[in-house]
Amino acid sequence: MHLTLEFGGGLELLLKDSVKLHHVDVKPKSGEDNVTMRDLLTWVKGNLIKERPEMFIKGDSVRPGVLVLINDCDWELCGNLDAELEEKDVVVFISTLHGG
Amino acid sequence: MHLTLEFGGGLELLLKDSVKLHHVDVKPKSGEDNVTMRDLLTWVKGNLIKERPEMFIKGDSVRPGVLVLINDCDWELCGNLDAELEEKDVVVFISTLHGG
Amino acid sequence: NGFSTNGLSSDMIYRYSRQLLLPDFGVEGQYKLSRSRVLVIGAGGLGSPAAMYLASCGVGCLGIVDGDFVELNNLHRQIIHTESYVGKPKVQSAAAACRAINSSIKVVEHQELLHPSNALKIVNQYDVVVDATDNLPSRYMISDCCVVLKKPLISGAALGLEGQLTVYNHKGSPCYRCLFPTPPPSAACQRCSDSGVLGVVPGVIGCMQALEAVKIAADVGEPLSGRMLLFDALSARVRIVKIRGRSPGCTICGENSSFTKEEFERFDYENFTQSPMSDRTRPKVTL
Amino acid sequence: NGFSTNGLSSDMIYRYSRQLLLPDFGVEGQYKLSRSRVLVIGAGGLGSPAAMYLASCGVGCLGIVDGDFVELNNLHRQIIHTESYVGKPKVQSAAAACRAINSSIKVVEHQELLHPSNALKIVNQYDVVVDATDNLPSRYMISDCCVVLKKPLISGAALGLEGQLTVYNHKGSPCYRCLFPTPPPSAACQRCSDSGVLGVVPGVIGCMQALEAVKIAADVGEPLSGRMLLFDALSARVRIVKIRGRSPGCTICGENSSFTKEEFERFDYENFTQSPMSDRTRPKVTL
Ligand SMILES: [Zn+2]
Ligand SMILES: [Zn+2]
Repeated sequence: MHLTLEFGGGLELLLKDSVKLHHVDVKPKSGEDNVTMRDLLTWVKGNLIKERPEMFIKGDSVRPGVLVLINDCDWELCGNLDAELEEKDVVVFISTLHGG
Repeated sequence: MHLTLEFGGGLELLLKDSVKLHHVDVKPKSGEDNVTMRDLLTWVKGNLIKERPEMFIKGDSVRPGVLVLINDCDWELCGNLDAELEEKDVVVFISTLHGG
Repeated sequence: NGFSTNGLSSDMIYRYSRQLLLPDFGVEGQYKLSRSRVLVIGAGGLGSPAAMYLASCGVGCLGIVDGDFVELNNLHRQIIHTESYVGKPKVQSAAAACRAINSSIKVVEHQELLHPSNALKIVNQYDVVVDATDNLPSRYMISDCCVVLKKPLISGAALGLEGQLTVYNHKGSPCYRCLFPTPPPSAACQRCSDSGVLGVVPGVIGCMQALEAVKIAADVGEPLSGRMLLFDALSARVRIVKIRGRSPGCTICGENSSFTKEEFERFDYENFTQSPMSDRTRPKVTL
Repeated sequence: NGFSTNGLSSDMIYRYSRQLLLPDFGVEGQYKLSRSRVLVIGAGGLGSPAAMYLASCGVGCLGIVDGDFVELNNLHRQIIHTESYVGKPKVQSAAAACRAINSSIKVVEHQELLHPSNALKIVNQYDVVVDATDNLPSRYMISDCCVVLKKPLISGAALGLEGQLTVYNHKGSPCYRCLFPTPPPSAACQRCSDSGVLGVVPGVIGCMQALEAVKIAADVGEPLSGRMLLFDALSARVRIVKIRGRSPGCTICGENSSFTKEEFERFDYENFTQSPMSDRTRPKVTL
């Protein structure tokens, strides 16, 4: 499944070369048809996060202060960890900013 | 064919109640399969423009100073009048602004 | 200087004529704006353009809260302050700039750090609140305060080369706690003073905060409630995303919330976020 | 005040420390910015924030061109001017504001209407040009001038409750004539003075113009070349669209163009657009 992942608000610093935009191919777990957000988080942690994973993941979800958007919509409105992804979906992980 | 049309930069003043956003259903001409931008301009002129059509159309195209965007892309890059529209396309007509 | 029947004086009609010409704003918008009271919390990078535009376009009463003093290394982004105000209170500097632009509005100086002990009294004097602060505990405190006092909150943030903007607690939109019930780890709480910010990035967000405040005060257009604007300056990209609505289970704004003014005044936001409200440390830049 | 090996003085290191901290900008970005010369054409609604942010963030030389005088009905959006400058030249007022923010940069006053007869001489002194004018003939003239002199052009516009922004003539992007080879009918050429504008709308666009100028001057990020930002303030929506590249057949920037400096100086832009460059009419607002 081809997905576009984007990291912002400083989360990109956890990735190789601080690259924000990633075009990736994520396969469903064996025996399953779909990729859920739960699967994607595991995949991102294993394949993209290069340092300080605790700044991205806490427990089985993202750490507090991170917004997750599926196709420009808050994942709380699409099922959170159980949201099923579709081909060409765009998933954004963004850390909230506090500066001014 | 369901299309979303948007008018801006003052062009909305030519439409009923100055509404910018329109969800419309445009049918191909009889005997044809596709709707082209040429067909859409004719349809817009006949169905949406309420006053001063010369501020929208000149000859068989839009008047000078109007940008046309198909799915956020300049129609000059998609075939101009011959561009073939697809279901759920978003077409924006926007007049260039000069103020400051 | 007499007021005509539409509630605008002849001076106002001349000064704001370009806004009165707008069908979607017009006399009614200007009149509502002239009766509105807007509070800008923070006279820094976001507050500079926000306060200047709110003053220039004609809000009736503009309040500015800040307890800091102008420093030279603020001036690369805080355009409301001039070099001659370095060392002086930011509120005094900002208010002077706003009065110089528009002497016909009321500008109120709150020269103090906003804190649970004074926030209710100050915020209650205004109709619309602009959060232009630079730290996490203040963001939780201001959101909670706006929930308790039922005020719309225009929240902007900028850091590095990115900015964010949304309207909390307005027309069914969430409060800050609905979105972020648990504070992030303090290692994730970077500030402009630690991590830097390109000067004009808070400029863009601060202008947009003023715009949203004007729209709410004048009751025109669709505010950014339930939506969040994400701005990436380096790539020149903007996303406007749909965010959750008010959470029924929110401890502050939810249906069963029992959060009171008294609890607000006692709440320790610095302890809750493990992060300080006032930032007086000076980072060394060694090159 | 000595300069260190990186080309920045200790004063600059302190003043711009928040920008030097940015990995994507840093010392190199600040150094390039400090060596750059940026021209802002028009000290009005767009030029106000653009000039202030360019001054504050540290361009080396900031030029401002305008032949107009400050009027009270400018002040609802032109935040660079204070009431005390009403009746005085806009350039003088704007330059004073920029110097008050940052006395360490060079600010050049061009107190004249930009015209084909003086444009080449003025524009040629700068590296980056910001079009912050308010009329169609000036937009064609400035674009043609930037093509002839090979300067990147950051073009912003605002009217009513909308704004537009793009970068012309830079990295393969089109010139104004590539997009608009034929001028619109003059009935389509509304101005802020005719149709009105909400004060903070040019504020948002002017800030973004400053940002694009900084990015080009410091050579960081992706400029808005070949893309156009469309801003709708009322609905709080932003579109960033892909536009055509440079047109090979363009009469000005195209492959076979023979447009010379001499032709530029003789070109009658007001006749070409059927629209005046200077706007001294005062619309009556009757309520
Ligand atoms: Zn809540
Ligand atoms: Zn061209």
